[in-house]
Amino acid sequence: MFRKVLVANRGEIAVRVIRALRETGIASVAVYSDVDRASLAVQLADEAAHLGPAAASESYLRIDKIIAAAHSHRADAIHPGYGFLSENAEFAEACAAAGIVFIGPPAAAIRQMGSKTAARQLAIAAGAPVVPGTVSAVTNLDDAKRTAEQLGYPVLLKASAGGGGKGMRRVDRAEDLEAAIRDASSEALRAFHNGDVYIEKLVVEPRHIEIQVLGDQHGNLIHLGERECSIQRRHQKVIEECPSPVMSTYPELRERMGEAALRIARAANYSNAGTMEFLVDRERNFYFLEMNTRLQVEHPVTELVTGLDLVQWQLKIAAGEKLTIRQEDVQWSGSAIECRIYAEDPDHQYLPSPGRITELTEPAGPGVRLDSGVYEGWNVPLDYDPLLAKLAAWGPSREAAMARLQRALSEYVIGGIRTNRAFFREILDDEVFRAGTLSTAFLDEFPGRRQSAKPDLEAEAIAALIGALAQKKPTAARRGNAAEWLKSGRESLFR
Amino acid sequence: MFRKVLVANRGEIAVRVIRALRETGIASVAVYSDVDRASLAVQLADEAAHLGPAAASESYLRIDKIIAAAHSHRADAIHPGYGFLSENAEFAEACAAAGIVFIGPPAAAIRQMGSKTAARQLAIAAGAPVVPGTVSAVTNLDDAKRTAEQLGYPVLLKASAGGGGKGMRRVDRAEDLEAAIRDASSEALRAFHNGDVYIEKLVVEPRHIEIQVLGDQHGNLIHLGERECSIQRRHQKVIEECPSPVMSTYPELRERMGEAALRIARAANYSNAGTMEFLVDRERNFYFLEMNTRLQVEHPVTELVTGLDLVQWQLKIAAGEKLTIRQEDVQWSGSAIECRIYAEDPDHQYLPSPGRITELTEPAGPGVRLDSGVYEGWNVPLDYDPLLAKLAAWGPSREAAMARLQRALSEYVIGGIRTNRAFFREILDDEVFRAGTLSTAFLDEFPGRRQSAKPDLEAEAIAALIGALAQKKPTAARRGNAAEWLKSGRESLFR
Amino acid sequence: MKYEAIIDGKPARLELSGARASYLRETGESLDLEYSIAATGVGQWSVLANGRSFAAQLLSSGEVSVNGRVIRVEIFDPRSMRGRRNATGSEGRQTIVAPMPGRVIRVLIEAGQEVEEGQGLIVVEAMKMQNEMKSPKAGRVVEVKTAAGATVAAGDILAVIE
Amino acid sequence: MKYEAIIDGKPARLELSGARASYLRETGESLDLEYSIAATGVGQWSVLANGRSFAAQLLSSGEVSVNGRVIRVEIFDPRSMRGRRNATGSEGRQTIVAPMPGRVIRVLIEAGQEVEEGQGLIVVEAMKMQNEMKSPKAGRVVEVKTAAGATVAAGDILAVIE
Repeated sequence: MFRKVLVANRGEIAVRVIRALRETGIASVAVYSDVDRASLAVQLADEAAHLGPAAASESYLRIDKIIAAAHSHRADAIHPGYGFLSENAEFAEACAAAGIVFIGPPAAAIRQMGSKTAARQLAIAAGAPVVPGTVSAVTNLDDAKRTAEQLGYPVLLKASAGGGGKGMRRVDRAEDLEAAIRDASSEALRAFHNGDVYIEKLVVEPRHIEIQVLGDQHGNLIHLGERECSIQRRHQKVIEECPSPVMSTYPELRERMGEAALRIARAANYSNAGTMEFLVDRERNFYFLEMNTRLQVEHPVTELVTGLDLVQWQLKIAAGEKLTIRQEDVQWSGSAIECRIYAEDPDHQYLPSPGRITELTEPAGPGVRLDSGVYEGWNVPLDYDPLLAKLAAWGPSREAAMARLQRALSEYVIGGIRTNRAFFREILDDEVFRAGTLSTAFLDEFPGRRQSAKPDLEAEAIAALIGALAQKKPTAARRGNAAEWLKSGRESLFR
Repeated sequence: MFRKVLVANRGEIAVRVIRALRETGIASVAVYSDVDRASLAVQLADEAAHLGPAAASESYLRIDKIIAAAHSHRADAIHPGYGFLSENAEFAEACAAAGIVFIGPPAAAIRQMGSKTAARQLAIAAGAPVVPGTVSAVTNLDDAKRTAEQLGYPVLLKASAGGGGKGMRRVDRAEDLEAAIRDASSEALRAFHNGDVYIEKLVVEPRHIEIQVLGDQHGNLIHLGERECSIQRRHQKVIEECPSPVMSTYPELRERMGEAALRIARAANYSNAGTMEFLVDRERNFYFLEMNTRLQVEHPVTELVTGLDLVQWQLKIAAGEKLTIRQEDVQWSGSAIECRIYAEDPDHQYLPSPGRITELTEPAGPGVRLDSGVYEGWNVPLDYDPLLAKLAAWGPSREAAMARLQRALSEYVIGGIRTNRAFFREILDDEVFRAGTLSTAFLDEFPGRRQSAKPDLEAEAIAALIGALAQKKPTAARRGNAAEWLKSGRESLFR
Repeated sequence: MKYEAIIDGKPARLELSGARASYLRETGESLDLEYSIAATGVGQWSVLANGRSFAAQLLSSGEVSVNGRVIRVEIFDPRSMRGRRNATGSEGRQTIVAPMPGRVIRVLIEAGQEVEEGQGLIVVEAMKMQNEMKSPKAGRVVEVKTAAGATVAAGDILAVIE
Repeated sequence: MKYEAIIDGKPARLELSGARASYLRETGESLDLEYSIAATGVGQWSVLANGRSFAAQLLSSGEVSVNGRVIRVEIFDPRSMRGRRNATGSEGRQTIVAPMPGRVIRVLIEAGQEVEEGQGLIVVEAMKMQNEMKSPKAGRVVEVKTAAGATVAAGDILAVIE
C-alpha cells in the first residue's frame, strides 16, 4: 500500500479523500492556492504544498506544479478527486512518467471515454443501448440538419469533450439549429479547448440514472447499483439517491443496467471506480450517455446503502490489490438521499454567493452523513465551484431517509452567505418528489408548484422583534471588545 | 401516534429524542432550567418550557413542574431520556394519572427492576444466571460477614436502589466489611434516598456486556444483541461497542445471553426498550447484574449495526403499535464503537471541566455519527453530568470502525474546556484494546501501559512559536473590535 | 417602545414593553407575544415566544431568517423617522450594479457609447458562473466604473446609463 | 527576534526571522522551521512548518495544543526578562485552591483551627463529582475564604494554612 498520497484537489472532496487516507494509515498531502491556505483540507492533511495564485489555471490545473509538489513531499501516489485534472489523460500519463501512481483508471480508458463520441461508439460495439444520434462531431450544417430531421426534433447538441452542461443546447426547430451549433461550439471551445459538438435525439423528461462500477487491475469488475440523479439545474445535479425510486418498483432494471455498464467497462479495459450515466425513459428503456472516469460527487449515497468505502477501494485497487467483493456480495440496504449544499441564491437565478461563513451549525445524529469542505470563519472563494458540502441521510426506507434529511436540513445553519438549504426543504416536501416520479425536468417544473410562502404572522412578528432589538443596540456589536468577547463569550455581546 | 411529546431531559439525549420526534412528524417540547435557556435542545425543539433553577432537584427532577409543562403545552406523551426521572416509577404513575403517556415500560416493571434485589430474585426465578450473593439488603453485620465468607473475598457491596457506581464498594478482607457497609449505605442514602446495600461475589476482571431488548404492549419481545461496555472509569462507561469482540469469536454467546435477557424481560412483563446488564467471566460464563428500564446512553452503537432507530421504536411502542420486526429479522452488520466525550481532565483524576466552549470543530464524513448536546459559544453548566457528546463510528469490521473513530477524534476540536478526547486516541492505539481482550479492569491497568509522551521537538517548536506570536501581539485580540470582526472575520483579528 | 416597520414590503407596527411584544399589520391582523431571547452565536438568537421555539438570524442583507424563512425587515424608530426611505423611482439615470461578488471578465461597452435596451454591457464571473448584465433601457453610457479583471462586491456600481 | 522559553518545564530558545524560526533546547537539540501561519478560529491556527500541517490551539491555561498534544509554554521577551518566574518554594504558608470550577458544598474547618496533614478541609462539587481538598501539611487554618454554597472558579483560593 502507499505510504503517502497527494490529493490534487480542494474543498469537500479533498477532505473526503484525506479522511480515507487517514483511516487507511496513509499520510496525506494537501495542495492549495493562495486563497485556500486556511482551507479545511489543508488543516486536516498531514502535509500541504502551495501551488500558486487563486486561478485554477495557475494552481489546481497545473500538472507541472502538482507533480513537483508530489516529488518534493515524496508522495508515491496522487488522488485527483473529481473535476480539475481528474479526467485528464495527460495528467495520468504525466504521473506515470514521474513514477507516481495515478489513483484512477488507465490513461487509455480516460482518453477513450473522455470523448463522448468515442464512448458512444464503444458502447454500441459492446451492445449497450445509446441515445439515437450522431457518433461523430458535426462538420457541416447540411449533414447536421439531415441528422436532426431523421432523429426528429427536439434534438440535443452536446460537446464531445464536455461535461457539466457546458456546450449543451436543446433545439426544437430546424431554423434554430445553425445558431445553436455556433453557440454550443464556441462555449465548448472556451470550456474544453475543443469545439466539437454532436447531435442526439432529446429523450423527453427522462430520468438520469447512473451505475457505479468498480474494477481491479486483475480483471475483476463489479457494479454497485444505481444513483438516481434526475434533480438537476443547468445540467448540474443537486439531489441524488439510491435506490432510484423506479428500481424499487422494477428491481430487474438495476440488474439490466448494471450488466450494460459492466459490458461497457469491460470493453474499455476499465479499472478503478467509474460511473456510467444513462437516461431512462418512461417505458424504462435506458440509453448510455457517457462515462465519468473518476469518483463522482454523489458517491456517498452508494456508500451509505452498500456499506462500502469507495475511496478506500480506489486506493487499494490503485495499489494493485484484488477486489475481494464479488457481485453477489453486494447488498443494498435501506435508502440514502444526498443534497448538494451550494453557495448560491435559489431565489435569484441561483446566483453565486461567495464570502465569509460567519456562523455555522452543522447537522448530525442518527442516519446523517455530512461531507463538508468549510468551517465557521472560512471565506468561501469566488474562484471555484460553489459546492460547500454534501448532506446525505440514510433510512431503512425512502420515507425514513427523506424524514431524516428534512430533520438534518432543519438543523443546518450557514450564516454570512446565501445557500440553497431552504430550497431543499421545499423540494423534500413536494408531492411529486415524494412520490418518486422524477425526471430531469423536475426543477424546471417545480417553481410552478412552489407555494408562494403565505405571510406568517408569527414569523413576521419575530422578524420585526429581532430587527427592533438589533436597532435598539446598534453599536452593541461595535462596542464590545474582543477581550470581553473572549471572556464572556458571544452571548453577552449580542444579547 | 402522538401529536406532541415533551422531552423531560437535557443535553445530548434531549437533542437525540427531539431529532427522532422531528423525523416522526411529532411536535417536540423541550424543558429547561435557568442555565439551559440557550441549550441546543431548546433551540431544536418546536416548543420549550421553563422549569426552574439550575439545581436538578428544582427543575429536571420536579415531577409536578414537568407534568404542568406537559399540560400547558398540550403534550400527549413524555419521553424521559436517561437519568433524572427515567427510572422513577412514581413519575411514570404521575404521567398516567395526568392522562399523559409515559414513553417507557409499565410503572410496575420499573419498580420491580429498580430494586436490584428484586431484579435478582426475578432473574433467578426466570432461570437466568446471576452473580452469587445475597438477594436481599444487608440488615446485620454478622449475617453479612457469614455471607461474605461463604462467597469468598473479594466481594462487592452494591446499593439496592443504585446505579452509576454510587454506593458501591469492593471489599477484600473481613475486617474492612463493617466500614465499607457503613460508607456504601450512607452514600446510597444520599444518592437514592435509600441506604439498602447487598453483597455479591466479585467477578474478577469481567467483561461488562449488556443486551438490548425491545418489546411491544402486545407480548412481542425481541433482543437486538449486545453492547460491550467494559471500558469504565468509576463504574461509568466511556467506550461501548457492538459486536463485543468476544462474540465475534464465540457467536453462540449472543444467542445464549439474548435468550436469558428475554426470559427476564418476559418474567417482568416488560415492554418498550430496556437493557439487561451482565458480567461475563473469562470462561464466558455470564451473570445477570441488573436491568436498566430505559434508553441507554450507548444505544447508538446498536442502531449503527442493526439499522434500527430505537427512539422511534420507543415512540411507536408507547403509542400502542405492534413490533413489526421479528427476532429473525434482526441483522447485525459491521462494527460500531462509541466514545463518550466528557468535560473532564483525564490527566488530572478526571476532574470536571465546565465552562464556555470557545471553539468547536466537529468530526463528520463517512461512517461517523455524532450525538452532541453542545455548540460553539455554549456554556457547559457545572450543575449536571459532564457528558458533552457521543462520538461513534461504524465500519465493516472492528478494525475499520477503530480507524474511523481515530480519524474522527483527530478532527474533533473543543476549545475553552478540557475534554477526554485525546485520551480516547491513546486507548484506541492501545494493543490490549485493539486485541479486544477487554475487562472492567481496563482503565485501571491502562495508565501503566501509557507511553509517557516522548518530547517531540517539532511539536515543541510549534508550541513555542505560537506562544511567541501570541505574546508578540498581546493586545491584538483586545484591540480588534467586534465590528471589524464581523466585517473581516476571525482571521484578521487573530492573525 | 413603539416602532414602525416594513415587513416583507408591508407596513406594520411593533410595540415592546418588557418581555411582551405586540405586532400589528397595517391590514389589521395582530399578535401578542410573551418572549425571551438568548444569543446563540454571531447575529443569531434563540427566541421563545408564547412557548414556541424559534431560531432567528440577522442576515448581512438586513433580512431576518426565522426558522429558515427569510423576511425583509425595515424598522424605524419613531424618534428618527427621517430614516424612512421611500421606494425610489427608476426613470432617468440607471446604474448597473454587480448582482453578486465576482470578477469582471468582459466589459462590452465604453463611455459615451449608445446602447439598446437589453444589450449586453458587462460580464461578471463567480464560482464558474458567468452573468451578463444587460442595459435596462436604450440610452447612452455615461460612465464605466470597472475594468476587465476587477474584483467586485455585490451591489457595486459598474456603469451608469442615461 | 529572540525569545527565551520554558517548554514543558525545560528551558529553550526561539529565534524568529521572517517566515523562519529556529528552536533550540537547552540540551542541544535544535530544529529550523520554515513556517506559515493562518488563523482558523478563536485562538486557533493552521501552522505549516517545513511542509507539514499542524493544528495549534492556545488554551486558556496558557498551554498550547499542537495536533491535540498539550504543551506547557512560557515565553520571555528578552527585553522584559523580569517576566520570568522561578519555581516557587512550597514551604510555610500554603493556599488551598479550587481544582476545578464548582460549588462549595461543605466547609469542614474554621479559621484558627489546627489541622493534620491529609485532613479534609473543603468539599467542592461540579458535574455530580465531589472533590475533597485535603490539607497539604499539619498546621493552622489562617483564613477561610469561602462558604458553603459559594460558586468558585478553578484556581480560586479557598483557604490558607500556615
